[in-house]
Amino acid sequence: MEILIQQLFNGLTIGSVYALVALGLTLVYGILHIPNFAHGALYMMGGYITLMMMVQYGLHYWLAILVSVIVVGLIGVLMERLVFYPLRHAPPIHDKIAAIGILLFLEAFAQYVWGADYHTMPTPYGQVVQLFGLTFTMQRMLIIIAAIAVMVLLFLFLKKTYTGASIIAMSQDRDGANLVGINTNRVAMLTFLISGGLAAIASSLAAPINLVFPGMGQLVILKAFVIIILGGMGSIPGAIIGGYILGFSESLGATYISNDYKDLIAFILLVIILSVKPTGLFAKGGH
Amino acid sequence: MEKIINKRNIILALVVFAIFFPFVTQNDYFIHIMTLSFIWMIGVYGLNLLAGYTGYLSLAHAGFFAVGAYSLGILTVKAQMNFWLAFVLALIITSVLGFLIGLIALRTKEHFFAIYTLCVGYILYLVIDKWDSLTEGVRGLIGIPAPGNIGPISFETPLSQYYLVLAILLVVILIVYRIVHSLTGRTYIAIRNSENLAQTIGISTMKNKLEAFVLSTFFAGLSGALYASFVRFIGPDIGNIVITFDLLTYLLIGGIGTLSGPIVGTVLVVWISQQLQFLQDYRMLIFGPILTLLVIFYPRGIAGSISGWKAKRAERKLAKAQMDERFSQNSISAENQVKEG
Amino acid sequence: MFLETKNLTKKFGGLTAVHNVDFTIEKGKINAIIGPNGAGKSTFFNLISGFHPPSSGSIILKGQDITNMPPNKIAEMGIARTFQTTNLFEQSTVLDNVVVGHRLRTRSNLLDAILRTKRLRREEDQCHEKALEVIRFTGLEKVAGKLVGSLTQEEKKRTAFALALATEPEIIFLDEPAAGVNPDETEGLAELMNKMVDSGITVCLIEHKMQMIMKLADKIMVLNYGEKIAEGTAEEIQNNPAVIKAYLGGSAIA
Amino acid sequence: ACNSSEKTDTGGTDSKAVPGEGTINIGYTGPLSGPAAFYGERTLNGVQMAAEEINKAGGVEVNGKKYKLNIVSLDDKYLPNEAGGNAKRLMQENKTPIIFTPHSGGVAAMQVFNQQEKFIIGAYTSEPKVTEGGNKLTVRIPPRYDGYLEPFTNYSMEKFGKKIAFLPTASQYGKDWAEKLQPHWEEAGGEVVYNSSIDFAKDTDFFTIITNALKEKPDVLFIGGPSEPTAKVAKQARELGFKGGFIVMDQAKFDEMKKVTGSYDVLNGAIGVMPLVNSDSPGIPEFVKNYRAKYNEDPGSEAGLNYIAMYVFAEAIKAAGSVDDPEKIMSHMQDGLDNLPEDKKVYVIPKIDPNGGFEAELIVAAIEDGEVVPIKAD
Amino acid sequence: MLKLQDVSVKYGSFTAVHNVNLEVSPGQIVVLLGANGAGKSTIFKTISGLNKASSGSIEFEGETLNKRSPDKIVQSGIVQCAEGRKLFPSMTVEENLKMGAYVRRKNKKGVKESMKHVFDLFPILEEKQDDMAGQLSGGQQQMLAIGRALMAKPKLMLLDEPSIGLAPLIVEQMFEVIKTINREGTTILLAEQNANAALRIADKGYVFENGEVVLEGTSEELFANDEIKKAYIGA
Ligand SMILES: Nc1ncnc2c1ncn2[C@@H]1O[C@H](COP(=O)(O)OP(=O)(O)OP(=O)(O)O)[C@@H](O)[C@H]1O
Ligand SMILES: Nc1ncnc2c1ncn2[C@@H]1O[C@H](COP(=O)(O)OP(=O)(O)OP(=O)(O)O)[C@@H](O)[C@H]1O
Ligand SMILES: CC(C)C[C@H](N)C(=O)O
Ligand SMILES: [Mg+2]
Ligand SMILES: [Mg+2]
Repeated sequence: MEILIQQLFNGLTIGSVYALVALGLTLVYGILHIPNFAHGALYMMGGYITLMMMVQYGLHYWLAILVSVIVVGLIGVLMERLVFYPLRHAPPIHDKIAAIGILLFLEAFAQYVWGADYHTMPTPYGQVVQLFGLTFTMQRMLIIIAAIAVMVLLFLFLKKTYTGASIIAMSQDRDGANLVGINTNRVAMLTFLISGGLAAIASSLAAPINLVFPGMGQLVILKAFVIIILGGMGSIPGAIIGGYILGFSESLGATYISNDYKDLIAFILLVIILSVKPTGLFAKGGH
Repeated sequence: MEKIINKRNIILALVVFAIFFPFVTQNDYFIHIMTLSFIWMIGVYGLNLLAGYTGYLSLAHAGFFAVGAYSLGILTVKAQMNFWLAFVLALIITSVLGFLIGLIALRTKEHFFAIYTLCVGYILYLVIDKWDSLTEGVRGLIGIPAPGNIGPISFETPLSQYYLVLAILLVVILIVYRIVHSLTGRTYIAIRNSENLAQTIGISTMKNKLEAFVLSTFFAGLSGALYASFVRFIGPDIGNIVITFDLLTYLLIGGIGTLSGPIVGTVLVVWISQQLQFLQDYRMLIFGPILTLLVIFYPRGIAGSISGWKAKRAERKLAKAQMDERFSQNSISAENQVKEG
Repeated sequence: MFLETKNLTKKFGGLTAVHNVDFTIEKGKINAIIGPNGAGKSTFFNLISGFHPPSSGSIILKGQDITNMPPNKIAEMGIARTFQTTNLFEQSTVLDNVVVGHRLRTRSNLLDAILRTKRLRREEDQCHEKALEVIRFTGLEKVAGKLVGSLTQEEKKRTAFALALATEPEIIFLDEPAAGVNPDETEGLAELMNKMVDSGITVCLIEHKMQMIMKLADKIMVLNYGEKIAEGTAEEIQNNPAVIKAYLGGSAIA
Repeated sequence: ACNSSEKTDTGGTDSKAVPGEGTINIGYTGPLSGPAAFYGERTLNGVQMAAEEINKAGGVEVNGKKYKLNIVSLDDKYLPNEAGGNAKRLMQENKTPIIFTPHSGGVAAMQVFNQQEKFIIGAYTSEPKVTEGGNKLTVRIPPRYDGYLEPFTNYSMEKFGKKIAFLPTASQYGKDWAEKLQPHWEEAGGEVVYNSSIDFAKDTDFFTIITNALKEKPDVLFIGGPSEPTAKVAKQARELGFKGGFIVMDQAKFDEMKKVTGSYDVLNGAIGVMPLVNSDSPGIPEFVKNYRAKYNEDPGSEAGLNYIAMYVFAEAIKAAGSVDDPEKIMSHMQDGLDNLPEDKKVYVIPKIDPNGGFEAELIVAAIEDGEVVPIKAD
Repeated sequence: MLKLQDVSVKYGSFTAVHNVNLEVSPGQIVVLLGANGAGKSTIFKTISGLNKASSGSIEFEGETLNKRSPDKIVQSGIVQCAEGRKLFPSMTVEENLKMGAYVRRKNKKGVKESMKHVFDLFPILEEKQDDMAGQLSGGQQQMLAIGRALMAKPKLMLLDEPSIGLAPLIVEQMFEVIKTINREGTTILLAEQNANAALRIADKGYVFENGEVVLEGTSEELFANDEIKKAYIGA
């Protein structure tokens, strides 16, 4: 029983990180209609920038995260301007390859600047809390709470504000959005800004429980793809629920099925779901 | 007519060049790289048939490549089977697996198909990685034999392997050429253009997609089996998604949906990345942007751009030559039905 | 009875788009379906051509039940259709669009392609012949070499006809063939439909252009909210109060 | 195409050719980009540093002629086929008699042709198969780790108890270790209560698996892999309330782990290899000082072992009296070990076995009360 | 109000619109007639900023629009109801209408009023307000598209073939609606194939052929023109 609860907590922690990453990915998917393979690299950049801000410039954790969100968001914007915007009329395969090019570049860049080795991100929330024989570290609680807060804010933003709705509108018809007076370029940039920011938040929250290194994005990106497919691509609730499904299936799968094959569990789950429902769990209506 | 002769000449010249290449360079390393390139090309043709002509982007191809390679490796190393028997079996295994996976995967479309196959590829990779007792896991399979003799011809030396792979590649190209220029090819292209419409004009899309998918995995498996017998060591990493991305890069840079794209792209990218070796750890710093820029500025790939340019010229000419005149002579040829290079 | 639907019903969630429709199509005639927007006309077509499985009811072609056949089988049975929004292979030429139209009448397979068998070559010629034939039939000779993407609306409609005809159908379903086409050209399309009937093909069309329908159709069915509210000749329909109320409005023919 | 007759100096040590002097090209192929790059770089650093020192000291004198060492390094992204291609290229363009590589896949790929094309593989891998397949031109650089089993088991069992949980890295190396440790531990009367592995390239969070391992109430945890994630595992085990000891497999280094945990306190009760900087082999002080000056970090065994291997090869070349006959060089490897100057002995390697494996002395250490203390490994 | 001078538009090397001059005065309904492919939609897209004119100038209320981005053009009061509708298929009818008022989003009350106005014009939209736009029938979508354009309270509304695919009854209503909108103060530029109905409500018309204006005049003049009668009104 204790184990079950501890593992549910673990699943919640990791699911929160997945959900944040998947959200950023799904937002961009909605606008671009391509899976942004470079999203993992943004996640990685987020980790490094937060780390650098803390270690080199001595900023406080939260301040460092803020800087990181802005910088990575801007990298996202730059990516949109320099690469995806020129490719907006190209067939979808092209964006994928271009994204791979960016991914290769950013990873090499991180390695060039910060070296290829592992770094540790310090956190002011290192305390361990023992409750009812369960272990909660402050950082892990923080991950869960912060992730949920970010997601609620994002949801409100998209649903309740015109600017948010313009992101959704544009994801459905770019010309249409243009015709009602939405500045589509600005919305595209905004989306990338948010997407990059989400990646930076996710990695800054998660890095203290893992490590910062050039390949860290690869840990989450493939899973993020599983999630957005699971949730129906472009679907925001889908990304969140998918993130938690994956988090739980990993922690519970590792406990009750097999640790070695726990990655396989998630992927097989996906294959089964897609076999039954070829457009994902939360695919929206329309034809 | 003139155009066809030209095209033939170019292809002939390329073949002749490929045949004499080893004598020209005398450089073992070039021959090695070239042989590897040929092997990749076979896989790229497989991908092209599916992604380029049928419109289904599979990201599982490294997985099938690995299945081909591992089937050959396991059958020869562990089961001590005769090389060519194992080779044929490896192709059959890959194709059957492709058939089974295609049956499910092809129910999904577009990006779902891409990501679905991404996951399938990852599962194949994980299975190879984790199933130690069969695949030796991360340790990899060591000591895969070179292709066995065919009659008096042996394939022990790099040079003979070069020619073996070249011959197989030429057959693959011929097959792809014929498919693309047949009713079957038109059918695939129709599916790529609009699946709904293809169905209403009576095309069994599932059957055709599956056919293309299996053929495509067959080529991936062929490529993998050749790879295993050429490098003679394989590890699970050959099934990694990175390899799929590599193949895709070759295809896209060369020109997706074109016949010469796989050749052009593979040679070019392999060559560029070898040239960038001197940059060592930072070569991706250059290669990444090059890749992105090429995609932006040559969206149809090299071959696609060239044929696009030619098509434009031809169109202008055509506009002058009265279309209806030709029509009355019943001679609209299917010449530029397939946009290709 | 050539083709008939019995109690055909289609539900989308809570909405019944087509409701218990019995309709018979007579061979060699021009049959029309009209009705307000959202009445379920296109859905009705989608059911017959196998694009949506009906919720209940059946579709019978020459005595054979084709209700749950996949679209490609239905096409093989001799039913062709066009779409409301022109749906063509935009990146190919007219000729290439039309050539594949005959694919369903050919047997050559992958192996034939790889080995370039006689059968393949014969069938390729056959497809080509067919394509030229229907291109001539639809009057597209002049644009046969152009990319479909660069055609005018009317030419696209004709191309869609040609493609459908290349499948050698016995009956052809046309979803708003004259939408977005000016009156002058509409005439031409009407002529073309008459020509099809003359050559033995049964036509069934959806159209909002009453002038054209009334002149053309031998038999008209009116749908409203998924239900059949009237059926008959042009004259009967024009004077049917229910139809006038639901659809035609005051100045019956605009 | 590139001109093959010209010497392409692909990075590495610059060696201005002085008249009357020759150059020996030494090849290196390893992961210099991608996830394993940090590992590749550290192995390359060792080779590189040795070569520079040798050059500074006048080079390698063979039959009265002085030769400078020139390291030609190529990136293989940790892929066997790339390693094979690189080796062909190194042979073709640089005529390298020795090619270093730090992974078993690359070694295996090169063994397909290294005897025909005649070059020695400087194999920095612990995969036993590379020296057991009868390849005559392969030198295995890192030590066999089975010697650790005894002291590690004794120490941990005595201090903490008989129940152990296995949580090593999912690499082959980790698995091999686990396979060897398990029978040893059980023979000594212990029990393996949990046996799994962590894939550092795929796992985002280790809490899950550690929770599962600790559920079995082990006294000792067997952990290992690259130092930093291994340290994370140790730290999180402590967070989850683990009070027992650690057996740390030799890939991870205490000093590097400390950078992650902040202090040695977390690692109290851990036993593993002596950090290179803390070891008292004769060559250490000098090596550590120079390495720090050059790379601004403490050297680990990857650097140290490759460093010493480069020296041994240089000595073997001298002893063989040939710069381009790998077979001859190979047959003088023992001389190379014997002639190694005392102050270069970062590790003490008395012998090379007949299959080409270095037989190094093992030095073991434990963490007690926040300090590294040496442990006798007899 | 709107003035096009010598406007040409190219797609690649193909000139779709050639030296077009056109003028719309406040309060007018002006109709563009022309066969398929004559260039009507191209003109509309160019006015809206979705295409760029390769030469010539477009002026609206005395200011040039050539360099303005589409969203700025909407802000200055020109809203297009495009061919192909360009709705947001996975948004509800209500959300679509709301997005139509994007440029007036600050004025919450005004948006509500406009919404009511649109529902009055098209009761079916109110009935379907919670349905996804993509699930509407063709005709319903067309109504939604017009409704959405109205939400912006444009000074000048561009309607590209609004009657396409509509039932006669609805077409009739549609033209009524257009008249109403116009009476309420919106200037209208309309592209139509249905010349008969269009000229009936229009003040002025231009006839396009192959990207050029071949004829222009008041509705009466055009009605009286035999050529027009033959080509666009039908015998
Ligand atoms: N795939 C679908 N899912 C849900 N509802 C649908 C779907 N397709 C159509 N509908 C609904 O079914 C009804 C009938 O639509 P249909 O397209 O058949 O109308 P129609 O008679 O062709 O109209 P129009 O003349 O405007 O084209 C409409 O209310 C439409 O919203
Ligand atoms: N994106 C495009 N690329 C190339 N050519 C185009 C493009 N859009 C339109 N054209 C061409 O420009 C010409 C004018 O087209 P346009 O759509 O403006 O005509 P239209 O008068 O609106 O016709 P319709 O009545 O069919 O809507 C046509 O020949 C068309 O083929
Ligand atoms: C730690 C090293 C000695 C092992 C090395 N990583 C290998 O490839 O086997
Ligand atoms: Mg319809
Ligand atoms: Mg138009």
